Amino acid sequence: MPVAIEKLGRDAIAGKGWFGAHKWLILRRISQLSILALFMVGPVAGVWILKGNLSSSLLAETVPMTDPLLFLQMIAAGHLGFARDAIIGAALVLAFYLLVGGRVYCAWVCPVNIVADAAHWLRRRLAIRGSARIGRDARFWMLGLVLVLALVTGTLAFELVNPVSMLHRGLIFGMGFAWTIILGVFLFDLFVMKHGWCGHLCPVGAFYGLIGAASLVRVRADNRAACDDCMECYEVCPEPQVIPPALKGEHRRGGKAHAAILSGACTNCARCIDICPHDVFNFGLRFPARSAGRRQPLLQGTARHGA
Amino acid sequence: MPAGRSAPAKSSADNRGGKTFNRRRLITDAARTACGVALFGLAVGLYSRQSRSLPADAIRPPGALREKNFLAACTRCGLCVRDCPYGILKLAELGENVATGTPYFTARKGPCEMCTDIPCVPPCPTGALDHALTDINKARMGLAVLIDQETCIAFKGLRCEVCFNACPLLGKAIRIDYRPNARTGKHAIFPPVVSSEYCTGCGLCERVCILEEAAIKVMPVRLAKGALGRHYRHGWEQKQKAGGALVTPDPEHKYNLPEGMDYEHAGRGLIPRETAPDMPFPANPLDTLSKGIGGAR
Amino acid sequence: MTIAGILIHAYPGHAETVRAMLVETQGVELHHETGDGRFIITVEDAGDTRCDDTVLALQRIPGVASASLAYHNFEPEDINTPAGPSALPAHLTGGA
Amino acid sequence: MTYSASRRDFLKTSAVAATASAAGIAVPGVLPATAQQGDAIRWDKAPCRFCGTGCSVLLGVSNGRVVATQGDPDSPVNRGLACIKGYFLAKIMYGEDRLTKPLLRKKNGKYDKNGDFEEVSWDEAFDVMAEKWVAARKAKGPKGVGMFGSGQWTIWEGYAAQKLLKAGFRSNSLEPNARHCMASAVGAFMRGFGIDEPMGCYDDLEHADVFVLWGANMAEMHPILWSRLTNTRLTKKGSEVHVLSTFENRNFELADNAMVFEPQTDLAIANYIANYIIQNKAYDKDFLDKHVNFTKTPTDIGYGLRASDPREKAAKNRGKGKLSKISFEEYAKSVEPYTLEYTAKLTKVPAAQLEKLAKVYADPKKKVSSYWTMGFNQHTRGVWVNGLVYNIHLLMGKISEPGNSPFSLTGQPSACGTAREVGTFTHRLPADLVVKKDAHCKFAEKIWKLPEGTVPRANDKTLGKTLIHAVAMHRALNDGKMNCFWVMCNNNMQAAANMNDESWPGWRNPDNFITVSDPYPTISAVAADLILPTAMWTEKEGAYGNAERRTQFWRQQVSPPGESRSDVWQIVEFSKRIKVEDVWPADLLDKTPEYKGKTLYDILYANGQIDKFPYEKGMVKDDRGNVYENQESEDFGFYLQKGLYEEYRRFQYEGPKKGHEMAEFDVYHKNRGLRWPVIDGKETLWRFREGYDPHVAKGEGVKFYGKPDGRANIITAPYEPAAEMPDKEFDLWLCTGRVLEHWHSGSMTRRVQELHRAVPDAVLFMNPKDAKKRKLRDGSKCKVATRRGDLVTRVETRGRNRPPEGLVFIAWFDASRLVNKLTLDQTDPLSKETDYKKCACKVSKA
Repeated sequence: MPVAIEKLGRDAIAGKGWFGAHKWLILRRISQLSILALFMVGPVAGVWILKGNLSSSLLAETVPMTDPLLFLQMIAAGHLGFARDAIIGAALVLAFYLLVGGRVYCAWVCPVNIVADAAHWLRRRLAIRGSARIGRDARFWMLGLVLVLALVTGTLAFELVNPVSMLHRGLIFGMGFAWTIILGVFLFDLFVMKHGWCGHLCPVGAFYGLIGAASLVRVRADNRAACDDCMECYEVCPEPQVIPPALKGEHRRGGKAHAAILSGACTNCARCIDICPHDVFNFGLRFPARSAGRRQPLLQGTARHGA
Repeated sequence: MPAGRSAPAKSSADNRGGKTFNRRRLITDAARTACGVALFGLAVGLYSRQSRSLPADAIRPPGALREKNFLAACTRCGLCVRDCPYGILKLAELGENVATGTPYFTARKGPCEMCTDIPCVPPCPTGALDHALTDINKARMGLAVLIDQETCIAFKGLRCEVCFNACPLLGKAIRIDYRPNARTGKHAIFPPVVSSEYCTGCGLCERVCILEEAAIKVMPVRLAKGALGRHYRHGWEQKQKAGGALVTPDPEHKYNLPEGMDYEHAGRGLIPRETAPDMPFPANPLDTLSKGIGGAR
Repeated sequence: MTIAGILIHAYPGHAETVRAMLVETQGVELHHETGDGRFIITVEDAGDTRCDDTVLALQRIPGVASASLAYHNFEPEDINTPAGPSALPAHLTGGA
Repeated sequence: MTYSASRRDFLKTSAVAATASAAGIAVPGVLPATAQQGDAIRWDKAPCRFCGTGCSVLLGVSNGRVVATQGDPDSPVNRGLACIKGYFLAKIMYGEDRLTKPLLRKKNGKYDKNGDFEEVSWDEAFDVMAEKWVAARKAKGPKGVGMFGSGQWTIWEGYAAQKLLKAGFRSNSLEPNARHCMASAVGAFMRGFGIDEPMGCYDDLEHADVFVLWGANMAEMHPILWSRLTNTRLTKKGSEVHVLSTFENRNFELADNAMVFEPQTDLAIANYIANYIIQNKAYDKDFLDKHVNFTKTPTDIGYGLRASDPREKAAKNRGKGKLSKISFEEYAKSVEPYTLEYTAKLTKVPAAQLEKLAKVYADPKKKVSSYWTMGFNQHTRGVWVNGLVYNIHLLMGKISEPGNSPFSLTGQPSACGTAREVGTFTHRLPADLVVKKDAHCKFAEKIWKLPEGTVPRANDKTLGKTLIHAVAMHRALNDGKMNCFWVMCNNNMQAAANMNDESWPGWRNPDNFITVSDPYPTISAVAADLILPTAMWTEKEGAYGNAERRTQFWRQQVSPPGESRSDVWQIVEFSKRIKVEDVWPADLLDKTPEYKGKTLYDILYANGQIDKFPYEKGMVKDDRGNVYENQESEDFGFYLQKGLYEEYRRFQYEGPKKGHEMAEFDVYHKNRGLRWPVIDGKETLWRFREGYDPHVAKGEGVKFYGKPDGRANIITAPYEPAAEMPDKEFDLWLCTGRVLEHWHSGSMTRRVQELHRAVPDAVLFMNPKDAKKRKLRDGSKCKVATRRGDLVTRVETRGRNRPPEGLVFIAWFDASRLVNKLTLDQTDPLSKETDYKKCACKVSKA
C-alpha cells in the first residue's frame, strides 16, 4: 500500500521545516533554470556567458563543452575529422560528470526532467494508477539503438527526435513544433507509465548512468541506523531499486556495511535526503566509511554547479 | 524487480523463491523491450533518411561539409548562429523540412553577406563547418542560376543589372554578357551571366532581384551543375589556360589569289583589297589624254 | 447595379413619338438613332422601377415594333470594390 | 471622380457598343474604349520622371490609379526599354507617407518658428506666407525673398515662377537646382557659341566611331543612352570607347582605353590633346579660319567661397571671366606646356593611354563624340573644362555633324526644357535673354504687358545689384539678408553643399520663413516652416525638355491625393494674395494706372494672354476617345498650361535671340517630342550646319549664329589646382555622386520597396589597400570626416565602383547619411555651380 499522498513528507516538514524538507529540490530547480538562463541571457541581453546549447556550448568564449553521447554518435556515424573543440569539450563534460555523478545531468541540468517531474507530480496528485510494463533496462537498449542508428544512417539520426536536446534548443533558438514531442513525453509519463521517459527510455540518461556508476560523489545512507522504515524515501525516489543496498546494507553483500548508493541509475536528486525526517541520507563520497555510524556530511550545502 | 512498492523484508524472500520465474520474466521483458525499441529505431531511421534531402532553398552556412557528412557532424549547437554578425542563420525547428536543429539560411530573405573574416566557421566545435575554409570566396554554399530568362527584364534589354551590382564577386561570379538588341536595332542587352568557377552561392543576388518572384536563384550545386565528359576539353579554353597553342601553329600560308584579293589565314579569310574609290579619271594622265573626247558631238 | 443595352425598332413614321417617349422614360438613356427608326438605348434601375420592368414597359410604347435586349450586366450593389479580379500585386490595389 | 462613376461609365459604354455591334450600327467614338474588354486599363504616354535621357513610357490607369507602366515602343529614344527606375514608375506616387494637407509650424494656434507641424488649410498657409513675403520684400529689397526651383519642374511651372518673382516681386532671386547640375555647361555654351544647349543629338550614338567619356558615369546615369552606345561599340567595326574617370566604374567594362586620372587634372588632359593636335598639324585650318575666334580668359579666379576665405583673397582675378581675343599662335603657345610627359605625371595616367586618346581626336577620318555630365559641370573650373573639349572639337572641325559631337549630357529631366530654356536662373529671361541687357528686359516687359523698368536689371538703377546664385542664397539666409525662401520640386537641404555651416543654420534662422513644396516629407520638409503638399508627375499636365532638345508633353492621368496641388497651381494661387501696391513702387505703378488695386494674379496670369484659351471639363481628349482631367484649368477657369506655354513661345519667335523656336501646344500632345528649333513643323537634328539647321542659309556651310559674327570661340584656359586638396590630416579625395537604382535624394526611389532592398544604404566605396591601412575591411563600420562634418557608414571594397588609392566615393541618396555635411560649398566662380566631386576627407574606424 503506497504511502498516502497527503502524508508524504509531512514528518520531514515537521522536523526540518518546509524549506529544510525541500532544500535540495529548490537547489536543483535553481540549477536547471539558471543553466537555461545563462544560455538565454546571451540572445536576450547580449551578455555572452554561455553560448550555444546543451549539445555543444562555449563558456565565456573560451571553455568548449560538447555532449559526450553526441560525440560517440558522431564517431559511429563515421565523422572522424572533427575540430579540437569537440574533443576537449567531450572530455571536459565526461570528467565533470565522473566527478559529480553521472545522472546529475538528469536531475540538475536536463530541462525534460522538469517536465517529467511535473508529470509525476500530477500523476500522484490525480492518483493515476497503472503503468506500462517496460523494464528499466529498455533505456540501455535505446542507447544501443542510438549508436546503431548513427552507424546505419551515417547521421545523428536520434537528434531528429531527441526531446532532451530539442527542448533546450527550442527554448533558446525557437521551438517550432518541438512542443508536440515534449507534450508526448509529458502525457506518456502522466498516463502511460510512471517515470516513463527518464526512468525507462531515455538513452541520454542511460549513458550518464554508465558514467555515474564510477562517479565520485554519491548519496550515502550513513545514518541508516535511524531509519524507521517509513518508506517515504522509496515513494519519492524515481529509481527506488537503488536504495535497498545502501539503506539495508548490513544484510547483504556478506554484511559489508557499505552506506553509499553505488548504482549509476541514481540521479543524485537528493529527494531522499529532503524527505527523510531522520536525515538518514546525505551526500558523500563513494568510499566505505572508515568507521560505521559516523556521519560524514560532505558537500553539505554544495553550491549549485554548472552543466 | 517490481516497482519499489513492497516492503524490503518481504522482497528478499520473494526474490530467492522466484529465481527461475524471474529469469523467464526477465527474458520476455527484455524481448518485448528490444522489439519495441527496434520498432522505434526503424521509424527514426526512415525519418532520418527522408530528412537527409535538404530542400533546394535551404542553404548551409559557408564551409559546410556535404549534406550527409554535415548531418553526421553537426551537433545542432547554434554557435554559428550566434556568431553570424548579420543574424541570417537559423536552426531548423521541428516541422520545417530541414533536419531539425541544423543551421541554414534562405537566400531570398537573408543571404550570406560574405564576411571576409568568416566569423561563423571558427566557433563550430565539430568541424561540420570545415575550418580549412579561410577565404570566403572559396566557399561553395550553392550556385546561383539565372533560371527564368523569360521574366528577367535584363534579357529584354532593360537596364537593370541589380543582381550584378549586388554581387560581392562582381565581374567574376556574375558578368554582363553584352549583346546587341536586335529588336530595337540601336540598343544593347545587358544580361547577367553566372560563372560557376567563382559563384559561392551566397544568395545576395537572389535577395535583391526586383521581380515579384526572383529570376535568379541559388540552387544546390548537384542540381545546378552539369559535368563535361572527361574525354573532351574546349580547345580555345585549353589554349588560353596553357598560354599558347598545345600543338605548334602552322608556318605562314601562301595562296593563289586573283588580283586585289588577300587572304588572312587566322583571321577573316578572303579580304578584297581596298580599291581606291572609283574615280572618273585613271591614275595615269596619259590614259585620259589618249582617249580623246570620245563620240561627243 | 444593373445596366441593359436595348435595340428599339420603331414602325416607320413613328420614330418621332417613340423618341419622345424614350427620352422621358425614367432610367432610359438614348445613345444613338439611325435614320431608319432604330434606337440604341441603355436602361438602368431608376428609383423604385427595376430595369426589367422598364424593358417590358418599352414593348408597350405605341409605335415600337420590337425591343430586343443585346447586353445585360448585373452585379451586387456595393460598387466601390474595384471591378473584376485584379491580378495586380497586393500593395498596388490598396483602398480608393 | 469616384469609383462608381467610372465603373458605371464603363458599363454603359459596353452596353452601347454591344447593342450597336448586334445591330450592325457604327456608333462613333465608342468602339475602341471597350476594345480592351478584359484589362480595362487606359494607356497614355508620358516622359519618364527621372534622368535627362527622356525615355517615353506608357502609363496604365485603372479606377483612378496608375496601375502599370511600359516602355513606349514607339519612342525613338528608348523603343520600349526602360532602366530599373523607369520599371518602377507606377509605384513612386504611392508611398504610404504622401503629404495630403498643408502643414505649418504652430504653437497654440499661431505660426511659430519652433512650433510643431499642424495641418492647416491652403488659405491659412498662403495668408501667413503672403504676409511674410510682402514684409521681407519691403524690408530687405529684391534679395529679401527667394525661390529655389528645379530642373524637374514642368516648362510652365518654371515660366509661372519666373513671372511671379521677376515681374511680380521684381526680384531676380530665382534659382533652379539645375545651378548644381548644368550651370557650367550653360556658361561654356554661352561663351563659346552664344547660344545654349548641345548642337548634336542622340543619333550621334549611332553615327560616331569613337566615344570619349569625360568623367561621365553613363552606364548608371544615362542607362538607355549607354545601351545605345554599347550597341554601336558591339556592331560597328573599329568603334572604340575611351573612358576618363577619377575611379573605376561600370563604364570600364566596355572601355577600350580606361583612364583613372587625379581629380581636377582633366583640364591638363584636354589641353594636352589640343597641344597634340597642333603639334601634329592635324587641325582643320580652313574650318578655323572661317568659323572660329581664338580667345583667352582671366586666370586665378578663385573658388566661389565666401569673400573672407583666404583662397578668395589670394585670387588675383576673383570671379572674372571677360574673354579677350588672341591669335592662333598665342593659343598654340598657351597649350604648349601640356606635353605628354608633363600631363602623364600630373594626371597619373600612363602616357601611352593619353597618346592613344589624343590620336583618336587627331584622326580626321574618325568621327568622335565626347560625353560628359557632372564630372565636368560640378567642377571649380567647370566652364573652362567644358570649353576645353569644345576647343578640341573646333580645332578638328568635328562638330555639328552626324557622329562628331561634343555632347553635354543633362542630369535632370527638364534642366534643359525648364531651367535653361525658360531661364529660371537669377541672370536669365526666356530664350537665352539675360537681365544684364536692358533691351532684353524691355522686350520681356513688352511681352508681359508691364510698365518699363519692372523687370529688375542685373545692375538695377533703383534696386542695385539684384543677382544672387544658389550657394549665395543659402549664405544670405544664414546671414539673415534673405528672410523668405520657397523651395519647390527639389530637396535642397539634402542636396546643397556644406549643410552644417550654411544650409541648416540658414533655414533654421529664426527670422527666416521657409516654404517647401514636396509630395513627401523630405529632409528639406523637416527643415521648413511651411510644407505644401504637391502633386507629382502625372497627377498634373506637364512638359519636359530632355538633353537632346526634345520637348515632351503629357496629360494629367490621375487626380492628386488629398488636397495636394501642382506647383503651377500653388504659384498662381499664391499670386492672388499679393496686391500690386505691396510689391511695386508708386512711380512704377503710375505708368500703368489700370493695374492699381489689382493682385499679381490679374497682372501676371489673367492678363488676356495666359487666360486666352477657354477650358471646359472633358475637352482634354486623346484620339482614342479617352477623356482626361486638368485640375488647374478646372480651378482657374481657363486652359492655364496652354496659356502659359503660348505666351512663353512668343519669346522664341519675337525675341532678339533666334534659334529656340518650338511648335504649338497641341502638336506636342500628339507625338513623342520634337527637337527644337522647330521651323514649320520640321525638327532640327544638328544645329549650325547648313541643311540640318534652318537658321543657316544655303552656302554658309557652318554658322554659329549664336555669336554676332557667326564664329565660335576657342577659349584657352590653364590647369589650376582644386580648392581643397588632400593633406596630411585629411588624406583622401572625397567624390560624391549617384547610383543607378536611386534618383537624387531618394525621396521617390527609396519609397519603392524593391529599389530600397537593392541598395538600402549609401556605402563608402574604397580601395582595399586604403582600407587595410586604416584597419578596415569590407563591411566594417567607418567614419568619414571633413573639416565641415562627418558621418558613419560601411566600407565597400568589392562593389561596382573601384576607387584608386587615395580616393573614396559615396552616393548622396541616403537621408540617414547626409553626405552634404561633408562637402565644401566651393563653386566655379563663373557658373556658380557647386563642385561636389572633390574635397579632402579622412576615414577612420567607427
